[in-house]
Amino acid sequence: MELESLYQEVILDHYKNPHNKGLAPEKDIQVHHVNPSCGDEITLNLTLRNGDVSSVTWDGVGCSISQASSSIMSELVTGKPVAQAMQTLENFSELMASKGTQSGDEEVLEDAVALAGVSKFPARVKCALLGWMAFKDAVVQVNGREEDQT
Amino acid sequence: MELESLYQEVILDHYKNPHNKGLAPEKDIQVHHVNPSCGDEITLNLTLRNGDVSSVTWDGVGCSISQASSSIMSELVTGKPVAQAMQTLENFSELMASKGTQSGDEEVLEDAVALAGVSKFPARVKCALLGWMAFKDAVVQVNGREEDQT
Amino acid sequence: MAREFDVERVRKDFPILSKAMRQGASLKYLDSGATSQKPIQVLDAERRFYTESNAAVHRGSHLLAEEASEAFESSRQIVASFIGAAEDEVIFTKSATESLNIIAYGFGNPDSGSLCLKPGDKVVVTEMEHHANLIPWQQLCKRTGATLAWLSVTDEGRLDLSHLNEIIDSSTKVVAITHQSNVLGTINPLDPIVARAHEVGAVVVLDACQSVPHMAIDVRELKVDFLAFSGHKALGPTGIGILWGRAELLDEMEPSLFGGSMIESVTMETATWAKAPRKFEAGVPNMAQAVGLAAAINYMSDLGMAAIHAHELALTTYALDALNGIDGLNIIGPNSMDSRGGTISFTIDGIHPHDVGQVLDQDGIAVRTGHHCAWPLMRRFGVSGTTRASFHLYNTMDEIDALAAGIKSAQKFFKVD
Amino acid sequence: MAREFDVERVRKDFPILSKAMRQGASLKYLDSGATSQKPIQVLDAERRFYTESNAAVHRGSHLLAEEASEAFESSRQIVASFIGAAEDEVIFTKSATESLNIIAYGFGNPDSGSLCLKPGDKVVVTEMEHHANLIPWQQLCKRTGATLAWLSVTDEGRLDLSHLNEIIDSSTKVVAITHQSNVLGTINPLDPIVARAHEVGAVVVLDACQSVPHMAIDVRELKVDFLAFSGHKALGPTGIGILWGRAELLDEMEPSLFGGSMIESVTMETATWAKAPRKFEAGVPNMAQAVGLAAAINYMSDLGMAAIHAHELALTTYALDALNGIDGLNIIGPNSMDSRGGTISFTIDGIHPHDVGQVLDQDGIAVRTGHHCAWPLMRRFGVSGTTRASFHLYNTMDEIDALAAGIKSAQKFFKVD
Ligand SMILES: Cc1ncc(COP(=O)(O)O)c(C=O)c1O
Ligand SMILES: Cc1ncc(COP(=O)(O)O)c(C=O)c1O
Repeated sequence: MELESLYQEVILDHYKNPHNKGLAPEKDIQVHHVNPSCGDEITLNLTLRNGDVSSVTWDGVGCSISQASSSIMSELVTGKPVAQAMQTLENFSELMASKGTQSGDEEVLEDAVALAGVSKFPARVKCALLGWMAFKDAVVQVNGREEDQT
Repeated sequence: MELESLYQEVILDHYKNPHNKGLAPEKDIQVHHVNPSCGDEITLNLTLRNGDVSSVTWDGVGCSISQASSSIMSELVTGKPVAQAMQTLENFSELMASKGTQSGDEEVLEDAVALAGVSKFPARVKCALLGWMAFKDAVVQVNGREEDQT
Repeated sequence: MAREFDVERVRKDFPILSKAMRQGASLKYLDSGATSQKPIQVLDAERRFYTESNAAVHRGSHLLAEEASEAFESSRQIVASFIGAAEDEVIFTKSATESLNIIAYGFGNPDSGSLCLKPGDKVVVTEMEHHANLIPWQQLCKRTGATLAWLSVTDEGRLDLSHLNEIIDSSTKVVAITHQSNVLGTINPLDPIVARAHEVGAVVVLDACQSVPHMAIDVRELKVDFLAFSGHKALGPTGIGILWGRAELLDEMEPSLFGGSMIESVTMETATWAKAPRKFEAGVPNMAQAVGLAAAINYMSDLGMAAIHAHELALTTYALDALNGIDGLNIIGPNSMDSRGGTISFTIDGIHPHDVGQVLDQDGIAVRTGHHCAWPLMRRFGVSGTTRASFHLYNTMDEIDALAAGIKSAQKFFKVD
Repeated sequence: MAREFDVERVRKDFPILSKAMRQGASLKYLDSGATSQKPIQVLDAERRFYTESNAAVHRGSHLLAEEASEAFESSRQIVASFIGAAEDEVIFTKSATESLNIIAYGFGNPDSGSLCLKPGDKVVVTEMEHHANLIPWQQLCKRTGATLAWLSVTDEGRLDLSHLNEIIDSSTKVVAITHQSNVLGTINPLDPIVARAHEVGAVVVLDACQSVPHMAIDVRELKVDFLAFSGHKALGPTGIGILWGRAELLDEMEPSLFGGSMIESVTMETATWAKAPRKFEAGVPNMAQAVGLAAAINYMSDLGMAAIHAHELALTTYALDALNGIDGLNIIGPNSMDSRGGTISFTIDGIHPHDVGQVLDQDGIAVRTGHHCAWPLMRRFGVSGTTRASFHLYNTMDEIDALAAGIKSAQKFFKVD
């Protein structure tokens, strides 16, 4: 049944027990993103250290897909060099755009491959991307700031 | 052939030799009307005396129907009591709205019954009415002015 | 002359209702609040226009132009008599959204004479407005320096009228209000609001998107001054809306779209306008859609608006009952049949509306989830969105049973039952 | 991959072409400049949308909403690649008229940043503009205190570029110009005008109503900044138009229609906008019409725009020849095939255009008469109106023969031969 392929156990687990949810007080930057078509929102705090993602915490309201995806994302990128985290994001975006034709590289995407089924439902893709886009925006803003200082 | 029923000889005669065309210098009022959908225009000078239409002269550009109709109108109303002229106008408007179902009262409308065929062509009705509506407007304005003075 | 309302016969006129959904499930279309489905009569009328009479209206002396103009103008007549208006008061727009924006622009144009707002003037809306009847007024206030105020919404999803006379005060020039909420289903009490507005000399703009398709409407009886609705929610084509206004107001109000067919005279430097409705219909109009909307109205009129309304009330009664029987389901909006229409919003404890919608979709049940273009109302109720079921003349009790069953299986799937 | 252009095969796709006119005459439709006829493929695409995928786009998580969104957005893609644009630069409006008005409103909104005009700024148009590309700019100038100037038209119906550099000067912010005149058939020389406009930092708005349906267009090659056209003149449905703008400009420009789907966030007091194209598409859009327009574009692309253009040029060559052979007929506009399209205006000595049109109509020949929404151009040529024959891909040499014969019988009937 398609429903189980969309809502895999690992998604429901992350939904019930989201990781890194709750905003850490220290941060390099805070971003706020909304999904205008459904009203879902995310606030994300990012800290970088020596070119690594040292902490991603987030809070917000959203459906199981957006919550689970944000939780998985926060786990995946934390501790990674920024460039590698951005590459992971690229891979995930590609998977989401695949309209069900890809299953995702588990080496890179780990738990996020469980979201592969989302790509068959165009209306849900933006749910899965909400947290990732917030992360991307946060990185771009921090980097932009650093460039301003040089 | 329908064309001859639309363009009766009397219409073509009035078109070639329009009556009262050329504006008389003396007038109670001058009005200018346009037909926005085709660009036809008429300027009309009206003089009333003792409640009678004493002179209607006009100038302008337009198709055979609008030119002939203005010519016929100017002949029909001149010399009549205003109330009677307005009644003639009513009759003519009704004929134009009849979508080809009426032939017009020749006692009242005289040459204007030749325009009966126009009522079958909705796009041409406004051509036939251009001069008449200018006359009506002129009468209303003169009367309005007189009321202002009392 | 309304016959017995035969929903099964009605359904046969809507080809899409026999579409096979995911995994072969039958379609249970409960999203008419977003857009309605179209009977074959509407599709045929549009096609007939294109294959028999298509030409630019009011612009040619040839037979096709004559027939097209006749089709277009008689569509106007059909709309006018459907809402109790004079023909020249009915303007074809592209949507209710455009209709409402036209009015808001009119009230911001200095050439609209006494209609034009100025600093100190007030526009009153409500907390339950669709964005289309809120943002144009925000923008108007921004342009003119007028103030925006609003009637708030009670916990039951009704307008709070306890401060009506303070909120609609002598500085109020416009009261813009929805007839029926597209989220709550609430039908607003127009009489006291219109009376108060007129007492202070304000005009009343009615957003009738959710009422015109479902009940008999007479603009003179409602005593409002402007009214807007969309064709696509009323069994008509997409790409058409109606703006109705009282003749005197349309006369005074400046147009906001400029171009062909709306003019009286034009030079390189200036232009003057034709009379309404032309003044507000610049360009070659949406002729086929006007014809299609007229066919939709004829379709509804043939069935009888009273019969349609009764059918929808019966559905709503049944649905409220069914939904109230589900633990963990919260109705957002009136939970009784008093002054409400066939739109029901709800939340399910522990499941996000998106996820509810997804599970229902699996069974061919089409509902809408999210903020329904009424974001401030969501905040009022402290929710990020709702699931909304909305009915039209083709819906059945069976579909409501399917909805209730679908919600229960969502609860099971997400383990919140 | 254009095959031989087979007009008889093309005509079979247009049901209206076999309509019986007055007294059984066959239809000779020479009024495509006003609106084009529609191939059955367009009507079928619209119907298929309604019977298989109709739902409000971008607003539901159900299958129909998904399919409707897919149909709508892939239509946008088809339009974009047809004119060489990026997808997000293509906005669905109701008509070219609306498209042009949206741009003019954008340039009058203080929130549009550097785009907003101020006193001392200049807008340049031409003397041959359709009212839709003239009055919005008049109104913009009125609102902002900017000045309107224009390029005049020569006796041959060409733009007079001899004062180009004075007319488009450093104060010029917008140059709004038609690609092909809807009256004269003149195709305007864009290169020098665009070059001059960009030299002084002005944006170029192209009214492509009469070019997009008839020749291959690439917005990047034309180097213009905005472009507008209507679906109904391009074999598409009524009620749809296109606004294209360069991404950076759409980004900067404020929208003018406010409501659902165009927002990012909304409170009772304020709202922020989504990115283009959404920002400019408030409300449930004209979905079926977008799908129909895409089908029209596919239809033309399949035949090949080059083949269509060649066919129309052949018709025009033939028609100019036939009309020039009639005594007392005066062509208004270019009387050679140099830079002109398939629209020919003319007057007949001693017969008013309305009367010419009426006689032609009697034989099933549909032309347009009057000022063609270009009143200032009529004044320029000292005429109250013209008779206009305009061609599209379905026209034939036989129809042009019929036109010439019809004109001669009009001269006979009115005794001016
Ligand atoms: C050159 C030109 N510009 C603008 C328009 C306006 O197009 P529409 O009436 O479809 O908005 C037209 C057609 O009427 C036209 O020919
Ligand atoms: C109450 C209400 N007002 C306005 C609108 C806007 O209608 P449209 O999107 O058709 O312009 C809608 C529907 O979306 C609505 O439900």
